[in-house]
Amino acid sequence: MKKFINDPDDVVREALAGMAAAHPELRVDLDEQIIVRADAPRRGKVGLVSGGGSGHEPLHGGFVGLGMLDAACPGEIFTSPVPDQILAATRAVDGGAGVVHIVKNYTGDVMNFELAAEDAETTVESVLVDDDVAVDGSTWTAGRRGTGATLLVEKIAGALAEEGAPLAAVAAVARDVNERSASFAIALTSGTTPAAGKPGFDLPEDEIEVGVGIHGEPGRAREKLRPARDLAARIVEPILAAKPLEPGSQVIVLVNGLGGTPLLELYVMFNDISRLLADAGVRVVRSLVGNYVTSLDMAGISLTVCRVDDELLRLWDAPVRTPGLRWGA
Amino acid sequence: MKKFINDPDDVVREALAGMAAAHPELRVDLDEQIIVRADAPRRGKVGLVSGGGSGHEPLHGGFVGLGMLDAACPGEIFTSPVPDQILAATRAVDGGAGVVHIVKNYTGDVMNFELAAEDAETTVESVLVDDDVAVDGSTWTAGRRGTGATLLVEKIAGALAEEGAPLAAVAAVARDVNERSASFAIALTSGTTPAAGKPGFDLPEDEIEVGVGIHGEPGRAREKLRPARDLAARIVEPILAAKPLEPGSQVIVLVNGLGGTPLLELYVMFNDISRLLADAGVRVVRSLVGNYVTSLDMAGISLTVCRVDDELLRLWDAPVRTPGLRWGA
Amino acid sequence: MDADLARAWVAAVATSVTEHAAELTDLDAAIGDGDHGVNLRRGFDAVVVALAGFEADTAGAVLTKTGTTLVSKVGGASGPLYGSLFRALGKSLPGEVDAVAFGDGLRAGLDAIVRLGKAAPGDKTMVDALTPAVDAFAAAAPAGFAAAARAASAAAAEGATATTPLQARKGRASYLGERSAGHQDPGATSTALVFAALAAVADA
Amino acid sequence: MDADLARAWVAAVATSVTEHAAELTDLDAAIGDGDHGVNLRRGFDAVVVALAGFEADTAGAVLTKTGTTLVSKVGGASGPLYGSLFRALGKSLPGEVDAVAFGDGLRAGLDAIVRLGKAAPGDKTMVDALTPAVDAFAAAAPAGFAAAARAASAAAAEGATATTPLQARKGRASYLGERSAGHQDPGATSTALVFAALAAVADA
Ligand SMILES: Nc1ncnc2c1ncn2[C@@H]1O[C@H](COP(=O)(O)OP(=O)(O)O)[C@@H](O)[C@H]1O
Ligand SMILES: Nc1ncnc2c1ncn2[C@@H]1O[C@H](COP(=O)(O)OP(=O)(O)O)[C@@H](O)[C@H]1O
Ligand SMILES: [Mg+2]
Ligand SMILES: [Mg+2]
Ligand SMILES: [Mg+2]
Ligand SMILES: [Mg+2]
Repeated sequence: MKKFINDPDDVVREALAGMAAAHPELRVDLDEQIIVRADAPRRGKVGLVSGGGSGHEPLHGGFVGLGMLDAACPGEIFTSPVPDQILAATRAVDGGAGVVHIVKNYTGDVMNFELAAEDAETTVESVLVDDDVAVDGSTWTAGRRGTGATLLVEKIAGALAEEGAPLAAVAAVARDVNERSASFAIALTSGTTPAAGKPGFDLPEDEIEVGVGIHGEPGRAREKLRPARDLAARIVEPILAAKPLEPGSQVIVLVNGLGGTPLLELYVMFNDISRLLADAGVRVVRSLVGNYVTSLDMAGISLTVCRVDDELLRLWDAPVRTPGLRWGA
Repeated sequence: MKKFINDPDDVVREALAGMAAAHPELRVDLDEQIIVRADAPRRGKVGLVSGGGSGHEPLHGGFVGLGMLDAACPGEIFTSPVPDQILAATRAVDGGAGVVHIVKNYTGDVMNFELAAEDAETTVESVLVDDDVAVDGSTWTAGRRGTGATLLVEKIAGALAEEGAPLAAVAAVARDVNERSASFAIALTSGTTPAAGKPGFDLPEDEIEVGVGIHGEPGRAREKLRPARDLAARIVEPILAAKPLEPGSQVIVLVNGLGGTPLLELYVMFNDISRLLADAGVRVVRSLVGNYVTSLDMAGISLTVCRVDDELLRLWDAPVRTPGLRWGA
Repeated sequence: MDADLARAWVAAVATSVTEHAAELTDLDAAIGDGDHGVNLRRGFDAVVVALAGFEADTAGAVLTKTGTTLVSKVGGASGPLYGSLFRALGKSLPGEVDAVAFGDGLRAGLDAIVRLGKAAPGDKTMVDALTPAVDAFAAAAPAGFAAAARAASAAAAEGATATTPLQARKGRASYLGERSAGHQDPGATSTALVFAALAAVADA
Repeated sequence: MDADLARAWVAAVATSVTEHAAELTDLDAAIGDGDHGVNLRRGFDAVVVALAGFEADTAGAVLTKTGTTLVSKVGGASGPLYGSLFRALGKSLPGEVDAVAFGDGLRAGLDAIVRLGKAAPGDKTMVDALTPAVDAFAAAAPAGFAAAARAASAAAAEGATATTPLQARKGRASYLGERSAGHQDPGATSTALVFAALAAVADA
């Protein structure tokens, strides 16, 4: 394994120190391991906190700032944060109007956020993100995973919170965005965690993992590598099957790299994906192509499709100023 | 080789079609293979054109838009564009005030841009970017390569052009930024071009290439892998040696991933790099951390340091609205 | 169990977890995200530090502190789960702890884990090792603490092994569906280590 | 050389470049960016298409068209260089082309490449194969076209081989410094293919 690190145990802390140095406009608390908006807490504003294991950058720390998160608490790599961090973040952003926890649906994340919410001194609304339709949502599993839609939930709920909406409304729009979203991912290679020092799984030169998550875990099935247009169909189909879209539906599309995929290939895939969506009568009104919700250096791609109405679109377009996502400000 | 492609020969064209679909705010001409600002040509505005081989995304196509490039012409992968493309781009952005060609210093790029400039119907100022101090600039080589500083040149010259400055001034500021910049890169792995289908070079598990460019070529030397803080020093030293900085100098710093490096590791490196620069008495006034000038899926990192004065900083901070770089707009 | 034995137990778990960290991580890489060993090592390292500066007269206080530390240092699924186990166990222990009281405490720990994680036996989680261990401890408690610990350890090891053919229904491994079968559950494996450590210190 | 022979030559180059594309690309991967074979194949494929729909009575017109097409389709270093070679060659040819006139044309091509690329012999570029080829062609021209082409081909091949020990001073390979020594230059190698094709069609 070759990585730009000093010690596998120090990666998260040192990266956080790097973020502090690179983004003086944020407040990074190295003791509490949280990243906070410089102007938090804002009196009367609902606070937005998210977090999860590290290794998904720019999610979540890169999404702290105006119009998005008020704070993020990064856990160790692929390990949810601990309640203390979450509590510290909750306190740091509590402006008296309550705090929304945006929690990706993983057993560890759910439990740690739950423990923190129990101890919080303010009203906390927890919003679960579970958009990954590769996992069947039945009681046979821990439920669908939270993946790419997290970015959309954080952006849109962040915009509404920025406007001064009350706790219930911010939580509601976050849940609504999650409900309207579906994601599916394919990996060409596994990523390598600094601690393990070797790829999470090995894949032959002509095979891919289909239906992977963002933690280096194998997917639902191993299949043969195929041309981009076939892989695009392999991704689009389960998404449209899980959350059917009426012809004419407006969607925001996120074509997301899992960390090791060149942007050039993401655009090749976007080309095929957007054609398939057009064939299905779906109108892509906004799109984002890049590495946003990653799995370290995994070569792979995820697609998130979120059906939006004009109000959600307005919130999507609202100004955002974070290290990882920025427009209008 | 596993890639999200249909046919190695079609990658660039399909990615361009993907860009067209993803960025309706740009004008992508699939026949001429150019990406142009929607409002080009703007009467009286100096046009900014850049281009080069593909595989470096978001450079250059991702930097077309308000406050940066007016057009980009992407060549085949790692192959400079042809004169026809460059001419078409030059024509498309010629608002009567002349056009600046921003050319990375590679034999192919220089010759193709030269041929295009000869045939151009407008006044063309060519600006050569050659910031890579890994290559000695003597007559024993083709000269220093153009790498990370290209982003700074395009951003700052783009801001000045946006303000309506005349051709000579835009070219001058572009040359000035190049002159003030130095870059150096290290690779942990080679990238893989779709055409070759295998890595450009093989590296043992404990070795790295030092002084690499952005075309998958081997570097100046092969060395042992070391901790991030040692690699940071290995990068900072030649930069400070080539372009010494007085204590108190203000610099913009770009810590750039070569495509396959997780953002987490870039921040670990930024942490060590910013400490070294602080030790040298240098003041980092702005920084950018991410994958901006890439070499397909190469795992590696480059550092660009550019000494700035207040005017350059003002231009850096000016609004920019492109797919790959955006703020203030 | 007194405070010293509790400390010895926790220290033995810490040593064992460090020794087996790579193995636990490999098991987790196969059907999870490859961090279980790292998580527990980080957690128990922190516990060792925390206990070193912690004055306590009772096993209950030591184990409660252990649980609290795990919750605040581990994260992931195993942090809250193991944290709750030790916290509930510690809190339920009276001043004087005999085998029966300890058995009751273990059951309280199991209940806490199930309350939090909602896993049932057969879901391919640590519950599959913990449940038989708790049962075996209670059943053997009349024979004394050491005997009960030995029985619990054997039962936990057996429970861990028995997770191999199962399809996971909780935690990350459940995402794999049928592909989760054929691998031993990392959390059940670490639970077996916890009881092996208990048996070892109880015997000493 | 008449228009048909010129077409035959260019077609033979196209075939040869396709056959050797992988080899050229591998040579370029070692000391460049691994695209030389792909570049030339793309270029000569385009030339074949362009010439198919192109009416021309003279070798000069055919070769000028070849050069123009290469310039507008190849890119990179080799596009302008080979493009200029064929363009200058084509433009310099009179209506009737004998061996001496062709030899002069080749020299005009070499001059164009050197004007554009500023490489000298020994810099480890295509110039190292082209220069001896042009000299050999001129020297053997009195013996007739086929003999001159054979001599040029042999000289180009030798020139290409002789680039191996050299340290590059132009093009991407120069970035490698001393590490560029020990590898044959891809551009010199493709130049040898161009003259081998010329010898083959001249003999036929
Ligand atoms: N809902 C649950 N109830 C009980 N144990 C669980 C549950 N979910 C997961 N586990 C246990 O946690 C273990 C994984 O722990 P760990 O790898 O540290 O956390 P994470 O899954 O967050 O990476 C699994 O092997 C399993 O035994
Ligand atoms: N300045 C130059 N003059 C002559 N030939 C050159 C020069 N620079 C490079 N070449 C030739 O071009 C070849 C590389 O061509 P190619 O790989 O197609 O272009 P690029 O280097 O742009 O990728 C080299 O092997 C060399 O022979
Ligand atoms: Mg984990
Ligand atoms: Mg090239
Ligand atoms: Mg795990
Ligand atoms: Mg090349």
